[in-house]
Amino acid sequence: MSSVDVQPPVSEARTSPGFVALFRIEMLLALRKRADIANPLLFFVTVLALLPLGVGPEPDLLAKMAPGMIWVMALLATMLSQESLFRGDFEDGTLEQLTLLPQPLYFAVLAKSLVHWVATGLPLALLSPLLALMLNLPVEGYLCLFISLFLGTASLSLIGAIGAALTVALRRPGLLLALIVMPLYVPVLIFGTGAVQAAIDGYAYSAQLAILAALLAAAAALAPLAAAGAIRISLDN
Amino acid sequence: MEFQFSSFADFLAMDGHGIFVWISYAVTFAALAAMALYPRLARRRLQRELQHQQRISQRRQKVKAARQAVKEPA
Amino acid sequence: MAWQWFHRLGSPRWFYQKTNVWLPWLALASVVLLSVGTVWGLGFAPEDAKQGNSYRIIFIHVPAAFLALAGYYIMAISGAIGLIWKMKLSFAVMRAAAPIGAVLTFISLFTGAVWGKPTWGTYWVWDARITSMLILLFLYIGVMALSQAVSREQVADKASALLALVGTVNIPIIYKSVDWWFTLHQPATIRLTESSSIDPSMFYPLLTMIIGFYCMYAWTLLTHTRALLLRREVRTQWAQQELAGGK
Amino acid sequence: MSVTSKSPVVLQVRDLACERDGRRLFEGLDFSLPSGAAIQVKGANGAGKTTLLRTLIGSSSDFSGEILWRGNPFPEALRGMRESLLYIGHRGGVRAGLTPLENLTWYGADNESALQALDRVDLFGFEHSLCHSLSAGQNRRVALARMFLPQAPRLWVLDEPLTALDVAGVAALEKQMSAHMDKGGSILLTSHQPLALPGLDFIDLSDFVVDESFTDIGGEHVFS
Repeated sequence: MSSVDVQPPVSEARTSPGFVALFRIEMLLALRKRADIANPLLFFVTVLALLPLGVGPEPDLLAKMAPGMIWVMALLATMLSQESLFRGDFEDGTLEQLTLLPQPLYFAVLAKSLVHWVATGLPLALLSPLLALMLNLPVEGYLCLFISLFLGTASLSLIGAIGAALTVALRRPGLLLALIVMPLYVPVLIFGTGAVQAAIDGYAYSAQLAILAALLAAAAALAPLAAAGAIRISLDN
Repeated sequence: MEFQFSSFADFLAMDGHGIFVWISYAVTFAALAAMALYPRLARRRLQRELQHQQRISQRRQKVKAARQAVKEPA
Repeated sequence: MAWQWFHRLGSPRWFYQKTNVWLPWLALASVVLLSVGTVWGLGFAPEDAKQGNSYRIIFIHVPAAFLALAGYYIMAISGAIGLIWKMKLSFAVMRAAAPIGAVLTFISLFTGAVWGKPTWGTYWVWDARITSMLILLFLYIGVMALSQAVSREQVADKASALLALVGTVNIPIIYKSVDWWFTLHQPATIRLTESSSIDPSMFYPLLTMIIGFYCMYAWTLLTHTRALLLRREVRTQWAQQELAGGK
Repeated sequence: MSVTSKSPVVLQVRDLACERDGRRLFEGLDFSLPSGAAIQVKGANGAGKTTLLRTLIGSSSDFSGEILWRGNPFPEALRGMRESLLYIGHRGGVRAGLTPLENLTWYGADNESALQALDRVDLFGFEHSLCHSLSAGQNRRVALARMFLPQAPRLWVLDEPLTALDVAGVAALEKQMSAHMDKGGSILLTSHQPLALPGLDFIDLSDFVVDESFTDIGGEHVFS
């Protein structure tokens, strides 16, 4: 037998999926699991429809509560759907394969968080004018509500990924994930509702939106790193 | 710097605010005391566990030794 | 440093023996300082012009609030040391610091609420400081809940260390946003901690209490860490001798 | 195909010790995996076979000793190693929401070679049906199909590859493994079932196990 090197050497660098490929596949998966997209939206709409039943239909009372309620419900809807971010991949072993890719895990987590945002946060933002109408939110607030939700839910998805990664290997992560992530959501909630409130009262709200954008930038840079570290730790369980 | 209150009763009452002050101090020092005692309890529990385990392993050795003795003479 | 599990610097046995010496002195210092500070603050410090005697709660509320925050950073830093250098000792310090910090946060919340009654007429007020303290309590509870939920001890340590680190990045942001939120909704009222003037007669008892609380914190942290180390190292000879021979 | 002594060493382990839950699983482990060779890791359940594999692919860092990929140590060499690593663990790594073809393209294969590989694990006709509609055996074969891709990575690390395979499947896998070794690839695997693979070496972890007496795991203190 001739020496080993005569045969064509086995291919060196395997072509593993880059960020765009990962994003496309995750998007494909998200679209196939229609329920995972619809659930948070249905939750968002039904709970907000319950509000007038609970609080009473007086228009001015609802108008006062609308920004806060819409934002809190958006936060809860995002958090509810956060749990399934890594769980499916953990159970079928693809999460482990993601950690073995040559390029950093950061990109895979970023791709998954963005897909989660496109599947839950974005539809919430697009739907928010309808909810604002139902809760008699003054018209000046509509645009600001959309922009604040658009930016805010992206940060929520990114920050929530840390909680999802920390609890991916646990049997019943639901409550613990909420407990871990809730304090981290506070700044986004405060500036999100603050912006809409300022828009309603006629003040300038660009400062609050700027802070929301800054929070998003920080979350996009740091949260996937923490989530990647958390995944490697949880997989060792 | 001298004692601010005329009598001990006055010190307790602190003209109306005493109840709040004393509750706060009581709860605070109770919590601190609980934290101080906890390691002692944990240590005692651990000692009991250890002795329990040692007794079990001794008994297991005795049983093994007995079985050994039964096999040898054959 | 080679990426491998080198002989750990702070081996648990060395820590246990070294702290044997410090503990009694720390205990003595905290008892003396706390008793002197309490008697001084309750009995000898002058009444506050506006708030009357209820301000005497400051002597335990402020030190507890300081330590609640400092305790979180101590927990996160020892967690980070554990993550980077894989030191069992620093993970034990982190696990011990979590409940202590939570209790101190609860103390500062409780004393703040009780203090609010005479000052504002209700027990719970969404004052900026108290709200931030509440969120800090949730952060502590999150770390403790996570470390209980994970079955394998090593993984639980690393996961809660990482969560503590994420928490430290967020604490300044949370405090700033709560402050901004508080000034937005609340017209200027008496801020809880700034009593009218910190003249020497109030400052020195407060300083004594703060130092006393720090000594107490150090003593409690060390004793909790030692108890945890004994449990974690129960299979080693030195731990068993310690347990057998211990008082 | 004989492994000549001069063939390049792909993966080398020196004096490796692994710890899990405070217990030392094994220590003093030395071996080297040349290209074109295969090593099966034997050992009782819980002796640390899976822990060893996870340590060698860099998924766990609680170890002492040295791991060298083509001469340079972890973690610097980790990225290089992962560019030529194919790892199949207990969980197959097959996405239920994707079709077998999409699963393989996800691992970086082009359509044509993916179809070829699926055919060789006789999944012809199932390429486009979603994996959650396939049986467990078929899903297992989709996971193993990655080994049948023409440009498969150089180092294969397989944890119990033969589980849930029928006799024909095992034979096909053994044939593919020896073909991979002929092409200069190397394999590290664990398996409960016997494997008919020419030139297969063995390592028995029980030769390196620490006896479970009350050792001072805390280690001597450094400062006197």
